[in-house]
Amino acid sequence: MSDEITVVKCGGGLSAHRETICQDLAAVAAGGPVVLVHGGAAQLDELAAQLGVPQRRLRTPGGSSSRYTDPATLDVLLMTMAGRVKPALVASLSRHGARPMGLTGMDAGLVTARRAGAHKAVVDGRTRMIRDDHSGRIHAVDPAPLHLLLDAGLLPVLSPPALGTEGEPVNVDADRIAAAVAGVLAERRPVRLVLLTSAPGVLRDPEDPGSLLPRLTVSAGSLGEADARGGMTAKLQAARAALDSGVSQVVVADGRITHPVREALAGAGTRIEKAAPFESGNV
Amino acid sequence: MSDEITVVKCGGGLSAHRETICQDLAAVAAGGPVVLVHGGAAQLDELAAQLGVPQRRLRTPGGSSSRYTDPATLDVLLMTMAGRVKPALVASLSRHGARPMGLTGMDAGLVTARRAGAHKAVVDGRTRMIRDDHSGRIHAVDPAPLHLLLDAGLLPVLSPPALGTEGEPVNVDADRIAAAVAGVLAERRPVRLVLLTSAPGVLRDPEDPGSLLPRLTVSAGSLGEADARGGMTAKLQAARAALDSGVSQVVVADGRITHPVREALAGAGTRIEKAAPFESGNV
Amino acid sequence: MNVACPECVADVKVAQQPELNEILECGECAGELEVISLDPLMVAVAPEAEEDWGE
Amino acid sequence: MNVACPECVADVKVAQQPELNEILECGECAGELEVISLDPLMVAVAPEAEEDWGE
Ligand SMILES: [Zn+2]
Ligand SMILES: [Zn+2]
Repeated sequence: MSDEITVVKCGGGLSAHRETICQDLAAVAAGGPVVLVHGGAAQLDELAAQLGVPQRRLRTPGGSSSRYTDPATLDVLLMTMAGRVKPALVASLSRHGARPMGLTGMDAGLVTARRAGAHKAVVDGRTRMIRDDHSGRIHAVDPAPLHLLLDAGLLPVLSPPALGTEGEPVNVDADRIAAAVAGVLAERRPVRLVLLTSAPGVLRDPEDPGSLLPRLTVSAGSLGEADARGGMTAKLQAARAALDSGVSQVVVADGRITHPVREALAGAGTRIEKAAPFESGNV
Repeated sequence: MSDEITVVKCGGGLSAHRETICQDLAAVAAGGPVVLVHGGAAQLDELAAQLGVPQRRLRTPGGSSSRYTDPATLDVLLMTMAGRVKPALVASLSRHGARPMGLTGMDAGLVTARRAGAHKAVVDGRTRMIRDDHSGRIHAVDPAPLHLLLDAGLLPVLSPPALGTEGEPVNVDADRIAAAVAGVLAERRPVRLVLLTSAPGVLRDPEDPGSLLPRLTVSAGSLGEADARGGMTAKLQAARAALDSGVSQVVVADGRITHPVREALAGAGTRIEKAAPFESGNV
Repeated sequence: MNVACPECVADVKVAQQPELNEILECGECAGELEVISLDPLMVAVAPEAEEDWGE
Repeated sequence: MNVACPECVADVKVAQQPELNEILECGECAGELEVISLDPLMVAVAPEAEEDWGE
């Protein structure tokens, strides 16, 4: 058994590959501690459509865009993450011999968050004051319950939401949960982070699967030479945060292959590295 | 801190009293280990109606009636239990100072079940072979993960489904989960079981709240003098199973009052007792 | 509508709209038959239930 | 449709169908106003956002 903890993030877009991912995770978990963090944006949209809950985006003055997590969407998010995506992962991991334990960030106050305060954003083309958005930023991750479960041979299966300061659910980004979890676990033990995606890794040109970057150097002011758009930007920011917290290895890799985690650890995908201080010209 | 574990079962019908129940549970949990087991039948029916999933009953040749847990209903059950009822309990318990951890019976293989085999049942007035019913009977409860969480000061919040022998979710009765959990925990430590209900306790006449039985003696062949119908029969069978497993105290009590758990432990409701062998005439 | 009992070959009467997996009883041999196909209508001897699964 | 700016009392033009919590800008003093009631239409000076919550 290795002492090194492997944290794997798996997005909802990879649900078609759940069985192979879980089989691979169970194999890795047989050799050392594993934490799985999952999202489920595609499944959230699907359930919201089934229930007739409109999904809207918020665009902030800062230019970023995020899901408008109003109370109805928060309900759909909980049902999706805790009631659909997670049980399917727990069942699959169990069938492959692992001992998974499904958690949201709320459980045991594992992931705490500060909910967004009243802020201005553009919704459906109009600027509005937003007061009922249940999304926010990670405040802290408590590593104690995770170490407890890992030491008992369990495989935590973690997802949003986090627990807000008023004891309410708060939607936070799953990539950031993965990075924050890897970061706090790294305070005590060596940790590697694998971010599974629906591409071969980070591409120089998103349209060209052949433009895979085997290595990518990020710094405080730059996400390197990747043409990072949309979801990949968030992933690379999370990767950088994990490296800053002492995570020893961060890989963005393909979740659609037969042994996605073991291949990523063996060199597939894109290894993210921190610029050495003297290299970082554009901080 | 007491060494005695308090297992509390709370049905979905008590959702209007969630805050007072959780406040009381948190107070009890501050003094000793607590496990909460919950159902959510009413919430399941509500979500099934929202999603247009018809709910049917199975009537077996043996005369009993149960929810027809077809695949669509199992999906609704998971979303209800893990995605709606449990997060609301976890959030409320957190607000009241407890450290809850939400679990289904699938997590860590906590509650394993044997799924019903092909069997005949009457559905909508017609006798049919049923092969797609995802309900079953509890096979075993693993006390180890529960002791692990309790020893760490956490409050497990447990619900159906259980984990089937093929690694699939299986719907089992929440009262029976509570009884089985109390039973296996009692192998190592003293355990008391409180079954919260929407009545003052067990009534001699269900129409007359004044007919509360302060004590009720059950035996292998009899559920005593209670006019037990519907849900109460299942509760009393669970109570009897818990007593048979060495649980020291079983109370059926009112979940609608201000301190439901503490009052139940102080003598409110109906205390269920096992007939001494010489008393049990109708075994 | 009728169907032949696979056990005793007697005619078994079928309701207007049979359902898949519905159980019919043969009036002749009292055997239990399961509807295993609707179009064409086919029945087979119903398997024994493993046990009473009601709780 | 117009509404008076609570800061400078200038007339502020409102879209055909204003929404609750919508932000309007006063052409006169450039202040940001929030629609706090639709019927009757009422606006108030919009609070400062605590910070940019985009990630
Ligand atoms: Zn016949
Ligand atoms: Zn003005």
